[in-house]
Amino acid sequence: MAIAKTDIGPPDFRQMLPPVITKNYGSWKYHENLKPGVLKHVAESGDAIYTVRVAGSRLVSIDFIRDIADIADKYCGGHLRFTSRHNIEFLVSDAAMVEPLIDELKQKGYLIGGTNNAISNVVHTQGWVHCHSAATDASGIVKSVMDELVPYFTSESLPAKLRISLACCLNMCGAVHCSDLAIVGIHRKPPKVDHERLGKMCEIPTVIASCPTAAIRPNPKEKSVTINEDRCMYCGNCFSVCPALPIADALNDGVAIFVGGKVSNARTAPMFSRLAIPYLPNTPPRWPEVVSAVKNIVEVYAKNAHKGERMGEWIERISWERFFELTGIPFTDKHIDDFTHATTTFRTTPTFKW
Amino acid sequence: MAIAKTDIGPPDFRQMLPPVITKNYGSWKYHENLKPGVLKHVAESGDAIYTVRVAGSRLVSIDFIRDIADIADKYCGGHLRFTSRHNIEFLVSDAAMVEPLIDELKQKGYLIGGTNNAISNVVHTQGWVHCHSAATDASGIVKSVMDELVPYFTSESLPAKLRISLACCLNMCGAVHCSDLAIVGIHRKPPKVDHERLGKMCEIPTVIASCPTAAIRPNPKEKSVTINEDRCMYCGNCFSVCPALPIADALNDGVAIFVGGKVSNARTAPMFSRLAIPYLPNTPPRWPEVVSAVKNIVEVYAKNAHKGERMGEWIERISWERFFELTGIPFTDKHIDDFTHATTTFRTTPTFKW
Amino acid sequence: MEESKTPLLDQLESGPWPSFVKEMKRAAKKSPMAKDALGQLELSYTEKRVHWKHGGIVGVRGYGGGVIGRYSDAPEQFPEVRDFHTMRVNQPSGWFYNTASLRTLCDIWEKYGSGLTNFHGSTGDVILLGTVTPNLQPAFDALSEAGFDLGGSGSALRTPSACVGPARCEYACIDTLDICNDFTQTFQNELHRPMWPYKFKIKVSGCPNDCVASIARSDMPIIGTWRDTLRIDQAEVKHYANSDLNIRGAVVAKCPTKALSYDATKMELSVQPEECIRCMHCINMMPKAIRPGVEKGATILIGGKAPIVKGAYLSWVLIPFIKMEPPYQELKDLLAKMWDWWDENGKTRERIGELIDRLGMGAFLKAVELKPVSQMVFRPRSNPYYFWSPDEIN
Amino acid sequence: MEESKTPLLDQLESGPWPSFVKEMKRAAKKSPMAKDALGQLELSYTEKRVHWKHGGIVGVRGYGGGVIGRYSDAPEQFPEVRDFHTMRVNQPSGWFYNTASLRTLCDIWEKYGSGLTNFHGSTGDVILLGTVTPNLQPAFDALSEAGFDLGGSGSALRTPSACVGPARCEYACIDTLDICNDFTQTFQNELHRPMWPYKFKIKVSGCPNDCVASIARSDMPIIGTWRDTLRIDQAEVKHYANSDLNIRGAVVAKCPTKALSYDATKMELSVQPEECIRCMHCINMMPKAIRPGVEKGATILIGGKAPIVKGAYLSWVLIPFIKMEPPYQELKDLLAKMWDWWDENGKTRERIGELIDRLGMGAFLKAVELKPVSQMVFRPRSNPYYFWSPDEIN
Ligand code: SRM
Ligand code: SRM
Ligand code: SRM
Ligand code: SRM
Ligand code: SF4
Ligand code: SF4
Ligand code: SF4
Ligand code: SF4
Ligand code: SF4
Ligand code: SF4
Ligand code: SF4
Ligand code: SF4
Repeated sequence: MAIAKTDIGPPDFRQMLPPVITKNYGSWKYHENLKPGVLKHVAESGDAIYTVRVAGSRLVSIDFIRDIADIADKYCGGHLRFTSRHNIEFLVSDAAMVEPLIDELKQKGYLIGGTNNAISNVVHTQGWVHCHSAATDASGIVKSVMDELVPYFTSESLPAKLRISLACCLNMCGAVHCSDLAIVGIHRKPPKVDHERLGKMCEIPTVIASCPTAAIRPNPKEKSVTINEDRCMYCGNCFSVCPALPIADALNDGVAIFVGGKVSNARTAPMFSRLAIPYLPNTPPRWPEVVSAVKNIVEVYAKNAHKGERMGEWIERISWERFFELTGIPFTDKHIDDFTHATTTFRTTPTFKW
Repeated sequence: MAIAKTDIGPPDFRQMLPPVITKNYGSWKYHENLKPGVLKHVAESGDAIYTVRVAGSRLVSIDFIRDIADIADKYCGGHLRFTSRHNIEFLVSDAAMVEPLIDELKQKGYLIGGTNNAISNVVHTQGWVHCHSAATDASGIVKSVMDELVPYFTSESLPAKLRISLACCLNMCGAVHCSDLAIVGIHRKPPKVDHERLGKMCEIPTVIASCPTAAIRPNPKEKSVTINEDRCMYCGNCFSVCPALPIADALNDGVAIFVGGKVSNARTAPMFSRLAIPYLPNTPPRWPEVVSAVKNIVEVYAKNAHKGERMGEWIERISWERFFELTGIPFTDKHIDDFTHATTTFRTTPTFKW
Repeated sequence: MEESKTPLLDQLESGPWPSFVKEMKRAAKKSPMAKDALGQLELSYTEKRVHWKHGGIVGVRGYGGGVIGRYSDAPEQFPEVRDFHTMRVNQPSGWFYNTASLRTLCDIWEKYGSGLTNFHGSTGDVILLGTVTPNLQPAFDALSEAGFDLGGSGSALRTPSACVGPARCEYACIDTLDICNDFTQTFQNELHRPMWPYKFKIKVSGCPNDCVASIARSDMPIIGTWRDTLRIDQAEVKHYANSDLNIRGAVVAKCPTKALSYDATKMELSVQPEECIRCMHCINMMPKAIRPGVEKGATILIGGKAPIVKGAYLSWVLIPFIKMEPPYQELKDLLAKMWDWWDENGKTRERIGELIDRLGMGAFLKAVELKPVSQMVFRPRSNPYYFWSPDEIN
Repeated sequence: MEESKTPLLDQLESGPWPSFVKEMKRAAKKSPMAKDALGQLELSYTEKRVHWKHGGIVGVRGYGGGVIGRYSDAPEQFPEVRDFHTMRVNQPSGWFYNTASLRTLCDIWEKYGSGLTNFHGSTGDVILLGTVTPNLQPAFDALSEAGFDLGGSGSALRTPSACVGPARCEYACIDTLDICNDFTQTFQNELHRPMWPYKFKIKVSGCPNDCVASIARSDMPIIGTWRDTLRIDQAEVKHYANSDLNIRGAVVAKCPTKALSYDATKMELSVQPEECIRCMHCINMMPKAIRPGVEKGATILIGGKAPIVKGAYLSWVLIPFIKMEPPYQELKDLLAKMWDWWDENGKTRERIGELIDRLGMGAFLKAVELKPVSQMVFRPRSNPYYFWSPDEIN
């Protein structure tokens, strides 16, 4: 084999588009939501393209990819795409193919849905499958949670879209910080300092600088560092820069739940997700505590929010104090911010709900 | 004279109350706003007390106090009070005395008003009259501004109350940080270090600690400190703790204007005032630039706000970008925060007005 | 005609607003101190800069505060204000006076001071503006004799103040005047003998209208409120309905939580009690028809202050609701705990709010033994950076 | 019956949601690497802890990134995943594929890797999950031969991504796919050779619905928008009026700026152009009747990121409106200036947003030669702490 070319970049997307898209590129007029998981986009030209959206598990084998390629060959002229939330979208140019495609997908057990006021796929990360940082697994929790919430994927019955994300550590590769409902792996004990390896493997100034709470100071005697355990809030960032500071702890690691984030600009500006449940234990393989906590929040939201209200919009309307009451989640010292912008979250008015 | 008793505290307010108040203390039922500056409070018992509010200049001679005491003797059985904004309130128990009192007050040139949707008295501070910190005068600006705005004091024609405050330096003794319109004396050059006196008069660690931006570092050679001029934003706090760091500068000191604060909890939570005009020069005796800037803001507010909207509520509804447009005030780099919570003021959405 | 010595200031004698220059001139007629104060002010107006020096420590026997030392930086030119100290006299709660007591104050200040005053200073004291060092003690003695005492200054409790409250306001949910007076009397030592990291201010408002701006201007605001439901008088609602008040637009639509609804046919107003956040708006608009509930008390907040050093704070909810009955022991005990913690942990010139910000609200609540409740925050943290104590983990 | 070696994971095979365990088992049938990956995962499930070690530096010739090194901490037990590195393959813009190219990827990964993949990673790459060090270069060579290239990792430009945009969305105000592709191609060097203080992410959304979450998940979001007025088709409004959509309640009442008004009699909708902030809500609700204006372009924002270290940021408005026409030179020039400034001033592992926070937006704007405009902030500063440059003072 010849020497590989570098810096060629990704294939040009134009090669990948079905002809109807190439023809109507940039000239779409409107869309309809035919049923859950099925969209019809109509172009100025009158042409239409149908999209059938299927739940992706994201962590898939090459044989799975080959399976869906087979389906796309059969119904879509060999064209498909993935969404920004890792679902699969079959792109059907021929209206007559839509129902047969749906039939075959259903028959093979694929889930169709995720559009409009649904819970779409859970954006998530590596977990114990591939990352050294993970405080919990990703795929296992997602599978367990979604097994319960499938009816919300295949229907559009919620007040609005509900985006669930998961990150297996505070690095938050799932970008859960602005999700309607976020599941985050957390540690609860400071890293242990392996003095011997630290001096050898890590740059001490970098280690010190990595700590957001200035909990790390030099330990010249050991040619290492000392962690002020009272100031450590277990973010794991020092471990990210230095392997000699292992922080994983089977007994204490677990999961936190944040709620109320969004990124779209519709109606309200993007919002951060905020702490709802500070800790739930790691209980593989099915994390029942996490599943039922998520289900509870989703159900309380589904029952109480006005039509069209995202999770965060709903909570901001009813107030966080009411959110805690309705969900039965206890409010604790953990919920009160003590990081950089803490005071901007403190209530500066005697007006509030009981 | 015998040795004075200490720690006796203030006189008991109960001695100071007019009989109708003593009788109806805590049993007031409702009030009416008879006309600008005149209130009627009615008790459960049916008794009433009338209040006639008169503009206070705050900085008054003892003879002024004697004058108003005379008036209070004549119409109020010797009872009067001052308000939290330093106005004078004549407390009239006898309904028949109200109009005669008003007549005499008017005839003597006292201004009656400040109630309801008015501009009330300007809360302000010492200025060049008594404080060593002052970057501007207090009383002179207040007099100049209010001479222009008197019609807003004697009528109730604004959309809502409008509270103006003034502080002659960033210590903000006028507590202007939550006023509808705040006038603040500012410096614009770093303090000059008087090395010789500093070593003698000031504790160096205290001086260093006093700086909010960590602009001060030790200067062991001079047994003094050095100021990193790039980091200094002229707050004057180091001067507060150390006289050897004079910051007053006749050429560069002046006034800034902040708008949109409030403290009441009615409708909206209390809000901070925010920077509108970064600098106006000190131009005694009548500060025409300040007067016309204040007047412009008040008039634009009066013309545009909905009835019942405080300055800050109006701006938050129409948006700050619109406020700058309507008032014609230029938006500059100064307006963009760069202190502790700066990022919480940055716009995190592509939605805004042009 | 003699040329005026204060041509700039003279320009501030005209115009409708009360003129401080007239007042200074009035005082100057009797007092050489006032005259030199006026002269020095004219100099400031000319040069556009202050002519006072950094204050020195002066005071009266037994007190660490209450007097603000002040010296001219041009004593040769204005010898009468070489020293020109201010005395802060603690006002009666609510700034109520009878004329006799006012006259007494005037007489004392005529005798010992410049004859210039502030009614009042922005913390609330009567400010007796300017006298010389030797007059301080005699002036104090005379004040004391007349039943007055000094207010606070320095790193001490500052003179508390209160809105007019139950004396003349139907909205008052607590006895602001008694609370102000009682706390002032109880904490005389804390007021007069500076001993903390920095100042501490208490202000008392009878309801959430907060007419003493306590939430912005005091370390510990006490704000009256109620725990139960608004009281609505439907007969009076009908009167308003027939007036020119637009009940739907000006009242109902502006309720921040949409807690109100109005039936225009029946002319009836109703409230969803659990939705009302007690903001006062509807009461303010319809004072004859709506009033606070009957279970009255206060919300206690903590931490308010002006911007120096860490930026301004509005106070934060600390106790969502507390009954306020004399002798207010529960709150006084809490104050003691707070002051202890602040005293132990605070740096010089660190207000209690800044300390809470630095060490964390959690640490503070633990120290003063208060339970975290959701009412303390607008919203929970968005960052995932929180602590676990050893007893919570394995 | 043979006892299962993965009893815990087996429990995740059942249930309606697609099972990653099934997928791992499918791959395990063909690949010993995948088999050991599964085994090690079972161990993690048993012990409730991760079994991967901190990654080492591995890669392909000429590149500083694109491969994530990964080593088992139990290599004796699971020798096939002693090393188990991940290759990030740059997806085509918008994640569009033809089946041929997908099959090629599968074939390459069958030959050189574990057969496990992520379609896609959360930055957007195809993740080829797990292979041994010696296979990296051959796998890369094969990918390159097939027209694929690696994505970003380390302190480099990360693989840009874009929403489906003009390919299938009527809302797209910019050509998201072309922008994504063009920038990716232009900045191949920045993508493949880490040289900055930290990572830098670009994401492109065609409109403010922001379907790639660019504002939260990228350092520089490019979000399509328009400068003029919404276009309303009154005929279609009438259709909606006759449908079960509640125009007044679900559309007009939810407009954040009350820019819309609806005449129910005429069944006409109108907008006050200067009040509309282009939030997309009404368009989303009535896509057949309302569409963006015609003067299209983008808002450029800066600084978004996850919480490590200084807390999460949502991106901040940097350029309120810019036309987006190839070759997008103005924006590329700006990028170059931003990267220079960041490179010069940033500390190790400091994202550009953190640096702006540390040095101030003012300093940043000056460095990249952008004028401050009110659209950059929700509201101006409340503190009085601002700087004057020498040329502004006397
Ligand atoms: C396919 C996809 C873009 C892509 O390039 O892959 C997409 C496609 C569409 N989005 Fe989206 N959005 C997609 C991710 C997102 C995301 C990003 C995310 O979830 O991480 C957001 C931001 C979510 C958030 O705020 O947290 C997003 C916020 C929206 C919104 C705003 C909804 C709101 O009211 O907040 C709309 C408008 C609407 O739904 O009416 C929207 C509307 C649409 C429309 C209707 C646009 C159109 O006319 O074609 C598309 C069909 C939506 C549907 O699912 O019903 N799309 N959309 C993404 C599908 C993800 C998935 O598999 O579920
Ligand atoms: C006399 C005084 C209390 C005192 O102990 O001295 C007072 C007295 C009353 N206030 Fe006040 N307020 C007084 C300072 C304040 C302050 C403090 C300040 O200005 O520094 C505030 C907070 C201002 C702010 O938010 O920045 C204040 C916010 C209110 C409000 C809330 C208005 C709003 O909608 O935001 C009301 C309700 C109203 O006006 O309808 C109110 C209502 C009232 C009522 C109507 C209460 C009553 O039923 O008696 C009183 C007559 C008001 C009037 O002026 O029309 N009072 N009031 C103060 C008069 C100051 C003055 O001379 O002008
Ligand atoms: C007299 C008074 C202004 C006035 O004309 O009304 C005043 C005058 C001074 N204040 Fe003040 N403050 C006065 C009310 C306030 C208030 C308002 C309040 O209490 O409601 C504030 C803002 C609220 C707060 O406390 O946060 C205030 C915030 C300050 C500060 C900044 C404190 C901070 O933590 O931000 C300083 C600086 C300091 O303490 O060194 C200060 C310092 C000073 C000093 C002592 C100057 C100094 O640096 O040493 C001033 C003496 C002036 C003089 O020569 O007479 N003064 N000061 C007020 C006291 C009168 C009284 O007792 O009634
Ligand atoms: C593979 C992926 C997760 C996934 O399963 O999808 C991933 C995996 C890792 N991320 Fe990430 N990040 C991935 C998307 C993200 C995202 C989301 C995004 O890009 O939209 C974020 C949040 C957005 C952001 O950048 O702020 C993200 C924020 C981080 C951070 C925190 C960075 C920060 O400034 O806050 C780290 C820590 C670090 O860089 O050391 C990190 C570090 C890592 C490392 C390299 C672990 C480490 O500490 O060195 C992980 C390697 C896992 C492994 O063994 O494969 N990863 N990472 C994603 C990349 C796949 C791809 O290329 O498509
Ligand atoms: S979130 Fe943490 S554990 Fe999960 S993939 Fe990212 S860095 Fe690894
Ligand atoms: S885990 Fe985070 S907080 Fe704890 S020492 Fe490490 S970097 Fe600091
Ligand atoms: S604001 Fe400043 S200058 Fe004015 S009285 Fe207070 S400390 Fe003195
Ligand atoms: S004036 Fe303020 S910012 Fe400047 S050196 Fe002094 S304390 Fe620091
Ligand atoms: S705070 Fe309330 S109780 Fe006190 S005067 Fe104002 S309105 Fe009345
Ligand atoms: S007090 Fe305020 S919150 Fe309560 S009903 Fe009235 S307006 Fe609404
Ligand atoms: S961001 Fe806008 S243009 Fe892109 S897919 Fe979403 S709705 Fe369409
Ligand atoms: S796009 Fe948003 S802001 Fe503009 S009119 Fe529609 S709903 Fe209102």
